[in-house]
Amino acid sequence: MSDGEHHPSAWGPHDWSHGAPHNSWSPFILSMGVAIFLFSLGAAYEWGEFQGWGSLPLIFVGLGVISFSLLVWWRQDMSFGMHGEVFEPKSTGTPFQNIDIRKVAMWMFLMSEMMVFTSLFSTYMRYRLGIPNCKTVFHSGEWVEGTAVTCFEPAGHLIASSWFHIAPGAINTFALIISSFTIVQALRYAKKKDIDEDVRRRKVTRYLGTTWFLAILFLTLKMIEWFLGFPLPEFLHEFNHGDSEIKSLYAEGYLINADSYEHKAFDTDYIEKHPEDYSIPEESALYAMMEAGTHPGGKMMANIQVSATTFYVTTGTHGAHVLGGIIGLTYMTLKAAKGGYTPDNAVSIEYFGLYWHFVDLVWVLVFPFFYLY
Amino acid sequence: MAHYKILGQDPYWMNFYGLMILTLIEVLAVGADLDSFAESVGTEEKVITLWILTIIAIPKFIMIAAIFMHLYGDEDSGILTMTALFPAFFIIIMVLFVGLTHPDAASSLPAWCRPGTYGL
Amino acid sequence: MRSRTKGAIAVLLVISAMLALPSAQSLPAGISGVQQSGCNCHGAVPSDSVVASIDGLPESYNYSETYNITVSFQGGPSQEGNVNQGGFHLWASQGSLGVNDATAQLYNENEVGHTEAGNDQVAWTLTWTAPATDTNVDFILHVNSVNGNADGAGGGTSGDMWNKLTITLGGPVEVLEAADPFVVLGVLIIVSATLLAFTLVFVFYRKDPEAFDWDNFAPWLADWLTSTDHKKIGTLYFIAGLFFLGVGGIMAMIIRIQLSVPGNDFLTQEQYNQFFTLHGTTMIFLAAMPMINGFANWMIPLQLGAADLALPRINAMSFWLQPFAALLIFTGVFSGHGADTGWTGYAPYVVSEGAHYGTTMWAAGQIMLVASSTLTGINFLTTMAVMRAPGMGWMQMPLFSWSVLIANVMLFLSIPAFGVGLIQVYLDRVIGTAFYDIAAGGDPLLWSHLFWYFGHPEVYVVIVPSFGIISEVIATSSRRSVFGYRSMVYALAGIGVVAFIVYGHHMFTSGMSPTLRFVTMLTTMLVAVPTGIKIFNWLMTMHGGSLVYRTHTLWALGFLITFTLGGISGMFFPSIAMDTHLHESYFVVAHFHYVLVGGTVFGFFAGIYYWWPKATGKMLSEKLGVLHFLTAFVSYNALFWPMHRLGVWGMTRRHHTYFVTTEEALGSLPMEAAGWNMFITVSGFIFFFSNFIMVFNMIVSSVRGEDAPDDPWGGWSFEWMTSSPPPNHTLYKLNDGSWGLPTLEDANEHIANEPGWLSSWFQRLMVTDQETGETGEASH
Amino acid sequence: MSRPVAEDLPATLMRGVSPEHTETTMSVMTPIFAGLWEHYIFWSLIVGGFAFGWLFHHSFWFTSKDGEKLPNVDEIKIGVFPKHNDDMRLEVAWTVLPFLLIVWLTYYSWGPLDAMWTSADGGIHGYECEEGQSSNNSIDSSGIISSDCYHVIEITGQQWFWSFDCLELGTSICDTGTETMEVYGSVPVLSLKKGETYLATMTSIDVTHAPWFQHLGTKEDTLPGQQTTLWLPISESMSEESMVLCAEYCGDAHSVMAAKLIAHN
Repeated sequence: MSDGEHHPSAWGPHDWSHGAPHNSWSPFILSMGVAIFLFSLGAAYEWGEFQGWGSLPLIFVGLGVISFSLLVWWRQDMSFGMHGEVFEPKSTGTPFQNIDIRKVAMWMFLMSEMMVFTSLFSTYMRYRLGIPNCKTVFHSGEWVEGTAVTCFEPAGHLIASSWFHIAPGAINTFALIISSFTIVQALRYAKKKDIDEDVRRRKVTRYLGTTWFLAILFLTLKMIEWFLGFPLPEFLHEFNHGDSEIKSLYAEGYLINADSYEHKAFDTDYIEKHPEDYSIPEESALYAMMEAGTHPGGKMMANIQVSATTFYVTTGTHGAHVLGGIIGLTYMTLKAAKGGYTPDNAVSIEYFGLYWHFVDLVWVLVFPFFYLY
Repeated sequence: MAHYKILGQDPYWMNFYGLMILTLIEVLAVGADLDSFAESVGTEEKVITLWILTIIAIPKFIMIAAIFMHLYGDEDSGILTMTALFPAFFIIIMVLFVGLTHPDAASSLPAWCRPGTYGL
Repeated sequence: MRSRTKGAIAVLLVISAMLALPSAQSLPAGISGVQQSGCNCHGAVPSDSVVASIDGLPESYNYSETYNITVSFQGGPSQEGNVNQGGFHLWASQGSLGVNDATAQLYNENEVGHTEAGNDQVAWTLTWTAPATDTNVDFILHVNSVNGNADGAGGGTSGDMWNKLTITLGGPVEVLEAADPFVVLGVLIIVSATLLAFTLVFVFYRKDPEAFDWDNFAPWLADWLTSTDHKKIGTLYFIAGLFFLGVGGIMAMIIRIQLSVPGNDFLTQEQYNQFFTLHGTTMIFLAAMPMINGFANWMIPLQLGAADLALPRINAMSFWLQPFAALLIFTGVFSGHGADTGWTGYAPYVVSEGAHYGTTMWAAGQIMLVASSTLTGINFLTTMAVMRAPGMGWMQMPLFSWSVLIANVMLFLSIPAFGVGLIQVYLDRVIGTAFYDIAAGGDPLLWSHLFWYFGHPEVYVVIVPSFGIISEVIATSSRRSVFGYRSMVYALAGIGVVAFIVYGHHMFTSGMSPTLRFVTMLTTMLVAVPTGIKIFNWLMTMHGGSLVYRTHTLWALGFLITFTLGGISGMFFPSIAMDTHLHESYFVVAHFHYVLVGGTVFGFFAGIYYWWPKATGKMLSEKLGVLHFLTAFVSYNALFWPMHRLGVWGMTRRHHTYFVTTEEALGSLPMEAAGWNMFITVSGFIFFFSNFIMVFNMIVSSVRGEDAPDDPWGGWSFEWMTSSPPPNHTLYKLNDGSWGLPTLEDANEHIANEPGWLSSWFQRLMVTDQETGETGEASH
Repeated sequence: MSRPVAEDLPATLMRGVSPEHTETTMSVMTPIFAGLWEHYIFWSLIVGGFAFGWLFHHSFWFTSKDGEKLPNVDEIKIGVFPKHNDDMRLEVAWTVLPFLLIVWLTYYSWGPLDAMWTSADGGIHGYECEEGQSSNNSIDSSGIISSDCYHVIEITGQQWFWSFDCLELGTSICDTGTETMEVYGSVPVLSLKKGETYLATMTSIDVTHAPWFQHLGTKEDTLPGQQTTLWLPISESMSEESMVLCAEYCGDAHSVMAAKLIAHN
């Protein structure tokens, strides 16, 4: 029952001069969308098996509802700072006195994000340390040709095997660091008071756009590395074990359902060419067996589902955070192009930046532990 | 926003250069042939690489957090650093209890946990 | 307006269509359609002139006895000089039919028809063997009669008529059709929801009868759905929480009916498994947590002297995730395939194909609840860190605010582990990842670790806010300031830290790393220290005070009794040699119900009676309140106290039934256990229904309660400074008579609000400014 | 599966009612458990008696009627943080005293730890028995059983039954079989010899289970893909027959996943 007070529409732009709270439809709709999405996804697949087309359209309905609610949310917020109206309450309580409330909230959010990635890393550690490593099993010779052994095959075993396998990951590392830098530059120019409004608009848009582009690049390279692969010019083949392309992990069979994955000692070609000098360590049991002619060697089948699962889900969660960042950056770039960022509300960029730097920080840990080691 | 300079230069640019150099070192460390060095200290190349990567990851981590995330140099940096470090205890507990333990039979309880070990 | 009406009608139509859908049913299998619609080779419409009969069937059958029955008909197309002849088809839902001669043939056990040779008869002799179980048997007989030729040779085809006879036969004991407990649950949920809706509409109608039409109703409803006001969202949380408290209670009652006598078959194993799973999930996540959020939403801004929470829209998001999550969690129930994993959902069962489909949705719903709790955590931590009134340092915060702060710190740092675990389970079940695939090396204990890393802080999350409420209520009722405010705060913080390092005691017998079992055995013992401090401080608060007995005081004193008992029984678990016996027994059930009902829920009741006048502006009836306390407190203790003994006797948790015996080895429980279980069930029902006294009290109060003063109990914190109920945009009555945001004074000697040594150190380390400027890298 | 009908139960279950059986109700409490239990109950009574006595006294002593005009001891006023009402000595007392109590209880509970989780290599049950060697176990005053050596058996959990394997042990020491029980139907039986001590190495085929040897007061999960152990010391005073129930929820028929333990001479 409206008490005759000022009531902006629950769909429409906020009136920032009035401060919070304003009614909004988006929480209701967003929750509904998430529920529809999770429900239909769970109905469409069971244990990785497609259950028929019935609930597939519903997945898109769910995604559609989520997007719609995000649009409502943005529509309400787009006006923030655009016409000089900024609602940026400051902290009153010690010890955060005079810090923007949103900044504190963002740090609180990052605290829970830290715990999310700690959980994923703990899972990884537990499995990495608890399941025998495929290479160790391989060298021990305690396996039978044609029968899969359960062992842990770190993705790094594949990825770090050649310069070209590592290339997408390495470029991504640079891409994220550069994007961390560009977003901080966007913040700097948005905050600069002594420059022309138009210059500011162009600078901020450009830096945010670059960040957006680098995030897209990150996900594209991830797709190449996971699923697509990349052809190589001929003169590079010899640096890539003679392969004509960078094989995707998918093509290599590094999959969550890989229960008979073929473990390669990456020097098998080398072994064939130089039979006198196995790269299999001389002190290993396998070497002795091969010398004695009792073990054929070379091709070990492995059940690596857990290794692939931890790899894909951990890097995938990080990827999902990048995707979330892209959605945010799309909005911010558009807003910047409209001249939406001024020294008054530039802190918005800083708070998104905190999230973005955090995603970068996670990558700093993911990259060595999942790609290189 | 940063109100300080690094070596008289803009901190963001300096930080950026530093991060790029460190990352380059990382990638080179992965590519470099450290076999002979690894053998001389009696371990595998992988382990050496991992050590190098971990050691480099720490300054990278600090640089991003301190300079890009403004945990250094701003008026509110002190309290925000404390906020950021607050979960450290809980992270350590999770890594220790969840990440680094493994299921085992009750009969393999280590001696230091057993009654009588301390003459009690 | 017009389009709204159309929309409303359309929604109603869709809902009624959806309700109508499941009623389409088919009979048990037989040859398609024959037993229902008649032989389609004959005329389409049954005819009254043919009269079918079955002779030889008893009134009620005996188990497995064989009966000779005769199927016959009379009448048919009448033509002079002709004999009516024809065929038949008989279907029996149970038992087995048999034939005696060549005139009839058996299609299958349930169906028999005439043969070529028997096509010109009026009667056939058959046998029917009764089933060995007690059930109702349906017989459906079709006969057709044709206008046979007078000589009886060859039969005729003209004038074909047929008819049908249905007989239902009872077993040796007259049984009523067994009710499907899911239908019972479903009906009860729908009835409760409808009653809730009617009650709410009625209450709001009584508040403002003039404005009660669609033009006003639609925006009013939309306002509730879109509101970001902390008071409105708090009310929504309360309604949702109380509703699910009722739903969880209904499930508990169904469980108790099943357990009231040994060997009961009211519920099947599968149904029982789903009911206890959903009872646990509902009570923890859909009843207790929303109630806490309800209290916190209402009271935290008021106690801090703030206008709202820090992030109002995020707050609305936190709430709305919950009802949709509840829908997902209950999806399985509506289809009879609800999650049957226990609220702990231990791997690998939770990802096995043996667990019902509903488990996927159960995980999905809880993922949404995790998101909701994370957002709530961010919101409340931020609010309490940044929006305290001027003058209110950390150490001047009311204890309820402190308890919510600690609860949210615990919740928000632990729930990501649960969320990640749930996502692992969801992905395992949906896209086929291998986190808990044992063949691929998956470790079932990883789930237990992630779950209990969250689960143990979680049980403190639901009890700690009650500590806060009790601190407020006891101090106010005693007309004193709470004893040992600072040690109360340190004890709360201690509980918050200890919560994270003790979770291994849930896994003492699980095959977890033995070192960790030992470590958590030591740390678990520590839990007693901070809780002991709190209990003694509460007792000491009463010292030298002048206790006023009101309903909330009674609940608080009741809390002290039950929580102390629950705390003491908790001390039995870290003692390994006892734990290996008590683990997963009813002793555990008794313990956690003592702390979660006797602690959390009693605290909630105290809170409801304490703050209801503030939130609604109406007083609750003290008489009804005391009646509620007396019935509930007594029946509660009668309900849970005997469970301790049952556990020691060896009654196992999560077993759908139990057996009693005097012979040592035959079953597992002594004879008295049956009596105690019946006693528990009866007490359970009394406890369940006694809580409706409170609901009734609330309705009466909303409709015609006395108006409440601003500070009916004599509390000191800011919530008593505003009007009852608080104005739409929360503001406070300041000393100078104006409305605004307050400032806190401190009756103690001034305690400097200076940062501590740690934050000063960090400040020096991380902040460069003109004065210090000492840190190495920096220069100006 | 035929279900037990409520009316039939007394007839089935009253079997063997006789006065001398009425004491068996406490047989699930092993001597170790009973010792700890009594000790804990003692301290619980002291702590509970103290707290409840205090509560009882204060709730009747320091009372007043609603509306009475009473001195406002702590000068409570809306909007003013009230005067601290504390006493350092008391607060320290009820921090330190409970702490001392739990230190004592920890120490007291620590002793029987070995009875549950002793080492398989030279713990209180020594090492694995040679062929023909007997455990010859003995029980001390606190209920802890020690032995010369132990035998190894295997237990496997599966939805929803137990499999016992005596490995190479002779039937006089360890035997398995099945038996039909009136309420559980056909259940596996493990027959162990009194005076012998066994170490069960356990695993599971599908999901987690946990055998609860009710009269031994022990249980431990069986985990698929992993091995856990459980000590089964069968003393001379062990009851002849006792139940083994599943104590870790494992799906539909969890509650009837039972077995029988027979202690023979």
